[in-house]
Amino acid sequence: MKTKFQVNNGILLVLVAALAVFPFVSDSRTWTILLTQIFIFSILAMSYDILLGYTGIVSFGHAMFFGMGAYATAIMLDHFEPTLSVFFLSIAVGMVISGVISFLVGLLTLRLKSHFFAMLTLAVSGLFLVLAEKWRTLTHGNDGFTFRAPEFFKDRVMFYLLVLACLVLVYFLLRRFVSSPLGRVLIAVRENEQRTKSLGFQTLHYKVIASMVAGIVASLAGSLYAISLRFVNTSVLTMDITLDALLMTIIGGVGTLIGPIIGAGVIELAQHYLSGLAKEYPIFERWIIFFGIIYILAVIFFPRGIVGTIRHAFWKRKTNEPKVNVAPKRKELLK
Amino acid sequence: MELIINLLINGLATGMLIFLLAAGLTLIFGLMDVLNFAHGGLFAWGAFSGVWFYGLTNSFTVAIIGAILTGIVLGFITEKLIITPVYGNHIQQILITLGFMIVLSEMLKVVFGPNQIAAKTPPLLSGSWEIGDVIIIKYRLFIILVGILVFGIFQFILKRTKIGLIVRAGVMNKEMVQALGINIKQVFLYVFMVGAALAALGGVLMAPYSGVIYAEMGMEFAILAFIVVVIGGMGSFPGSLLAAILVGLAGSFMAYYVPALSLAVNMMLMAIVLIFRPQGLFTAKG
Amino acid sequence: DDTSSTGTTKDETDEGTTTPVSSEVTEEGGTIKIGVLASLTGALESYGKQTKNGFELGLEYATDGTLEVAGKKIEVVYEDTETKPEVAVQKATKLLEEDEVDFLVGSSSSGDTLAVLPLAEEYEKIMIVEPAVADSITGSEFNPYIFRTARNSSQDAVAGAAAIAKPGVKIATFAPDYSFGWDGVAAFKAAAEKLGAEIVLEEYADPAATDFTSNLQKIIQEKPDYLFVVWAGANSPWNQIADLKMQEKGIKISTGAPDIPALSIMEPLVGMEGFSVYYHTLPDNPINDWLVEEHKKRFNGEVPDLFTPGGMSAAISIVEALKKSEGNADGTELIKIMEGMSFETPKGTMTFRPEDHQALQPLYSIKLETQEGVDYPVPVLIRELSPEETEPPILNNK
Amino acid sequence: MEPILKTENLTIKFGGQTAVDHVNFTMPAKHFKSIIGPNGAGKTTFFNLISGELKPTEGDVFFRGESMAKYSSVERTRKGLGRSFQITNVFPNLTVIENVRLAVQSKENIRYQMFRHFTAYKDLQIQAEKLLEVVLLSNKANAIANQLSHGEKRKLEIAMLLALDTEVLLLDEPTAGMSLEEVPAILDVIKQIKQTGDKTILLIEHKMDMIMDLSDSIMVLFNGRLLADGTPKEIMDNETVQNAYLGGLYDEHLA
Amino acid sequence: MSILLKVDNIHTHIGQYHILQGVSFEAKEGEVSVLLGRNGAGKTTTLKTIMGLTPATSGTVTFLNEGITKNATHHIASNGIGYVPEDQGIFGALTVEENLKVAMRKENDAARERQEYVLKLFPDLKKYWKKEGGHLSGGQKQMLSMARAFINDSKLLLIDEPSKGLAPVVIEKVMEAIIEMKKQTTIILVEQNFIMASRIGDTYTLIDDGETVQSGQMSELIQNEELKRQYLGIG
Ligand SMILES: Nc1ncnc2c1ncn2[C@@H]1O[C@H](COP(=O)(O)OP(=O)(O)OP(=O)(O)O)[C@@H](O)[C@H]1O
Ligand SMILES: Nc1ncnc2c1ncn2[C@@H]1O[C@H](COP(=O)(O)OP(=O)(O)OP(=O)(O)O)[C@@H](O)[C@H]1O
Ligand SMILES: [Mg+2]
Ligand SMILES: [Mg+2]
Repeated sequence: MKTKFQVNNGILLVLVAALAVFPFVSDSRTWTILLTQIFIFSILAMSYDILLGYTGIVSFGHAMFFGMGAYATAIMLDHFEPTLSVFFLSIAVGMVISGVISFLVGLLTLRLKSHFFAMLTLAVSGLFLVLAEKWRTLTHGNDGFTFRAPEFFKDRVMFYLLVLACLVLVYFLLRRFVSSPLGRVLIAVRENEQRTKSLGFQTLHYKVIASMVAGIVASLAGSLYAISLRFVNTSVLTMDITLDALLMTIIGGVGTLIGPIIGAGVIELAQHYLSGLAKEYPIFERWIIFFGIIYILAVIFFPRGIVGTIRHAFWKRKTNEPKVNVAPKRKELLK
Repeated sequence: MELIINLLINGLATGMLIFLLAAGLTLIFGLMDVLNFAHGGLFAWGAFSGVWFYGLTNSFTVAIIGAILTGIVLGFITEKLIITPVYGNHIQQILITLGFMIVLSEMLKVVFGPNQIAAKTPPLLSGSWEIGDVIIIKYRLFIILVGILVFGIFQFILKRTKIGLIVRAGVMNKEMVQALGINIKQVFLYVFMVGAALAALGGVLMAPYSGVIYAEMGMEFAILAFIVVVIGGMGSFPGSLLAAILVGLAGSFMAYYVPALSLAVNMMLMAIVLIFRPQGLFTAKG
Repeated sequence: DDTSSTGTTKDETDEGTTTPVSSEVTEEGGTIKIGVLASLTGALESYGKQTKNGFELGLEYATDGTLEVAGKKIEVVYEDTETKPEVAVQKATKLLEEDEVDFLVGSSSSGDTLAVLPLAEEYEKIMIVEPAVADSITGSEFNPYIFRTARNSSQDAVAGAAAIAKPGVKIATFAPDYSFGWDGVAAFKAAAEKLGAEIVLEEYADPAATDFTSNLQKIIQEKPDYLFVVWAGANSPWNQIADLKMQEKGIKISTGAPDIPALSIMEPLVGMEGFSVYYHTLPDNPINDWLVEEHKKRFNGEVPDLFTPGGMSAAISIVEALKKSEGNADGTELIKIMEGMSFETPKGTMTFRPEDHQALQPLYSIKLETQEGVDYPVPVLIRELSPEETEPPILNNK
Repeated sequence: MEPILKTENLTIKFGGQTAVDHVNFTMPAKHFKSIIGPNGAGKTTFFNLISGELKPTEGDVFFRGESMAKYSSVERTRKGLGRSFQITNVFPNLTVIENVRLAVQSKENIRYQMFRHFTAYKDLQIQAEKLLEVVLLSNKANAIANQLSHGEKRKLEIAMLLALDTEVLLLDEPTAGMSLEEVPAILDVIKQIKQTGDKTILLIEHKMDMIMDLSDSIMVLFNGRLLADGTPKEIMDNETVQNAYLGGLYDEHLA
Repeated sequence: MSILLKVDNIHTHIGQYHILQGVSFEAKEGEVSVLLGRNGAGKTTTLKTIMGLTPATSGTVTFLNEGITKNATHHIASNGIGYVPEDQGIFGALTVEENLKVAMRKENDAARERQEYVLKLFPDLKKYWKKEGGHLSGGQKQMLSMARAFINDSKLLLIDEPSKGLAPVVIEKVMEAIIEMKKQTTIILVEQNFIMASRIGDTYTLIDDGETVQSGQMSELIQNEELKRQYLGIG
């Protein structure tokens, strides 16, 4: 057990180290930016995994928190000096707002059953989108606005490293979170909420906690996203963002935490390469079709998501000796 | 007074139209519990193929039949290829149907070109009557009639036959239904095809309503349809009808009296309904 | 195994030696690289393609088919923004970093464009905005590297007002309930009131709504002389305007003529007077004639559409600027040259206004008419609105 | 002595049907009482009312003299009212040991700890393993719960209840579907608990021999009403019980 | 008497688990064959394999002289095999009436008659005709599940632990019913309640660890204390 754990962590550390030195060995800014983008969406997708994978909640309104982070950072940097401290403050502000809102929304909505809950979150985030659209003095509506990023991020490598650090930090924190006793209860809620209650766990609390954690992490992703663009508009609050997070999580494997990171990578890279192919081969002009086909194939070949399917295969291999009716052989005992 | 009547009629007509959009989803999502995000794609294909048939034959009847056939064929393909492997698994359903949705709407562009296309109202149904200050748009009356017809037919089928029961039982416990001697796979296939046909019908009827069709229309209206099915109470035709009319009327009256909130009206309606009736307006019965 | 692999390498090197020959030739004078950002997929796909086609033709026209200026070869890289700001930024950075482009051009959506603006400044490269219309691009979000060949919302509005506003005329407006609509109406209102008209009602509707009759009903009750519609997006109110017999009730409709696919759904509005940014029969000049002819030749008989001339103008402006700078693509140098620069386009003479780098340009007052052999209502010229007439306010407070 | 559990006029109506009808009963601490009654008599519903799964239309439940009306099922469990379910109700995709460990975790009151790894709580694992041994399920510790056979699930259900270690145990037909040879083992478990003497047990069963063997007293529910409450002997001699509940089967078996 | 169903050395895998490892027995027409064995022995899996729910990987199931090993479940069922699963398989959101309606294959007089009979047997069902299946008591669910299998004229009924959760008096009724049904159909019964099994069973098959250990006449088993002690823990 322990050694496997250490091996896994070892691989992770090597990977992170490789990613950290990457911008210094490669001078491809495109890659730096693409990776930054992947990291940001990884954070978002991991936050979604807390909901979907660990607590069994399908939310169609997750973009709401991403948007709050993005707007908090964008508005504060626009209104105050674009310094690092304002930036960090804005992240904190976004997280606090997201935490409070996800708390309130959670209390209001989490009593509902699956589909009804999902649609209610869609409604609430839809209302936030309208609010952002209408509150133009603050948000500039659909057109959005640009702002200055802290001088420090002029060098995109710095920003890349910051985002990578956030990703690693969030990953380890969330991993600890889901494998804590509280995380176990979240899984229990996912499996059988009513039974969790009768074991004496106040499931609503757990669901609210999960949605707050998810909301807060999503807000961080939003703040980073805003900085990466130095621009924000209402698109950060749209269903598209939620769907992206959802798809990344599912493709990578729900309830795996590392899966969403891989999912984010796969989706962003597939998009990148497919749209690149469009320029070379006319048949890829409609590359979006191939993108759709990837989703379909993913379900067929990786029904549990990439990580989930691989893990399952390993587990199967490990336990592959034909299982004889696990109970001890009565016949033999008696003889 | 005339004003109120106008708002009422138009709200009702819009509601009926929305009901037609949502009817297919009531079967597929409400009854079969399949989160079919490709529904909008089926709907858009109905609209495009209908307009194409109309252009070809100049007959709206042929257009409607053509659209329905398109829906049936696409429904067959969708169920066999996309849905069969993922029954009962919402997460996989989301991914695979979203993928298929992308394919469907891009294929529309391949087949019909990327531009929006004008959808003409058939002469017989175009124009409007004016009675005093009350304006009745003919096509809307037609929509109301079709809506009532579809509602009636499906109420009849679901009330008088076991099919609704079998589907709901199949969703709850597929093995047991099979053990009762019912080929549930086939039942699901047929119901899905009917749902797809209804989606296509919604599409072709929608086209002259707004006068234009475009590849992205599917997703836009699919969300509306999901809203209606959910606040109607999952799988209930009366529920969907009521919810759709509510959405139509709310839209119509809000746009007149509180225009500032009309962007938010659907979402507010849904939030209010779900907070006060967390199971939706109706529950599916028969 | 071994031999065959060396064999292939040899082949490759053989081929490799032939290609550089030609590239050496071009490298003598260096190259100018231009990155064009456009929505080549998604809802705005057709706009993106118009820009792309126009830009290609524009380069050819401006360089007489040599694709060279001041001895330098021009290379263009097109990138799809997918109408997503983050993709736009990603692609723009790729263009600036990897392709090392000297100019950016784009894009089809205002959001994408706004997101890319700061990059132009950061990299000190000229960006020609085409065809995004948001006022803020040359207004609050302006930076000196931004030049816009596209007309902006205010110009549209001024043109719209010029077409109908007169003292004593009562006008109601109808627009989608988001920035584009609000900006459009605000600008229109200012322009129309300046011309003495009275705005009696401003109606906004959910652009995704299925039903607009409530809004239209309200307008009918207000009994205006004109209804001015600011609209974009596929879903549109035209059918319902006709169904409610607004024109029969004496309310004249006016709006901007869109691109040809969208014109085809405006059948119900035949007879309406409004304005146009471009329709291929409206301008009368040799460049436009060339454009129409070449376009038809190349794209099996299709005529250029709304944003094709824009793409072309963007290309021409770049070539003209480079001619003046003798091939110097340095951003800061070019700003000086381009501020106030006039150049000929399919729409006649455009001039980059020095204050905010917005190209002043003619727009057209038109009437929609049915025409034999054309299956959509055609914008017919009433009169050309001169660049001075449609000059928008300066909004970048610089 | 104050009864540990008491109901006053406990009533619940489902539509027109009164499933539990003004039931007054008291339960001394450390007592073993069985509930019998025909199918649909309201036994499970009675449990649901005590455990808080359902809210009464009338009447109240008192635990150690305190009204339970304002407490949810969660809070009642924590206060010491634990229950098992008639229809097997476990976490289907978790392993057997995880199922039990969750229950142990609840007992140990480890609820909102989110910064330590769960494996750091070795004690939980050890306790869970012990419990599986008790219910004869150790060999299936790492099986996924929904792969268990019916009888095995029943054992898991019992293990989870025991894990909660509540003062009152509400057992709803714990041995239904359990094989003949294993019933005695489970019986032993229950007996042991009874002998340790610090638990109050309320058992619903239809297996009369088992009831006779274990109970200090038996109460009979009929159409939601409390028909009788007395010693096993009294109840067995009650004529209504014999005719309407036992039929001939019981006698024959004894014979 | 002819052999209605023959199960010959079936092996069944679920996932990678090898659950059944050689189960064989026969059910003669008009008889009640009882499957016995401890928890997890494979009784339920045997029934599911017959129903085609967990098809056998090897071995054969023959019904009416026709191999049905690989047939689809609904075919097997419509050939005339009824099934009462151990978890009852009630459609929770459907009413009692609807549960029965879904099950009724042909709505003819014979079916209605059988329905009448079943409702007389379990008057509770009549009483709660419009109640949702999920709201029934445990025993009522068991009754409904049996009623559902009884209302079709099946040639063979597979009944998995019908007595569990039933009041003693109802168990008696169920026994009577099964004896009554025996006149028309053949029955394979899984039962832990040995009193019941011994009273209504004609033959028995003992399963342990996924294998048939022994089969024979019920009367023999009743006398064979050794066997009972070894495998059933009684006697
Ligand atoms: N949620 C509910 N809604 C409606 N009726 C219910 C509900 N729960 C139980 N009932 C009804 O209440 C009555 C009592 O049910 P309960 O489950 O308490 O019976 P029981 O005594 O446990 O029977 P069994 O021995 O069969 O388990 C039954 O008639 C049942 O149909
Ligand atoms: N889906 C499954 N996956 C893996 N193993 C399973 C599955 N279903 C059953 N088993 C195993 O197969 C064995 C036989 O199960 P089965 O349900 O047939 O037993 P049974 O004889 O009916 O027992 P009971 O008397 O408890 O109902 C058990 O050990 C069980 O754990
Ligand atoms: Mg019960
Ligand atoms: Mg079993």
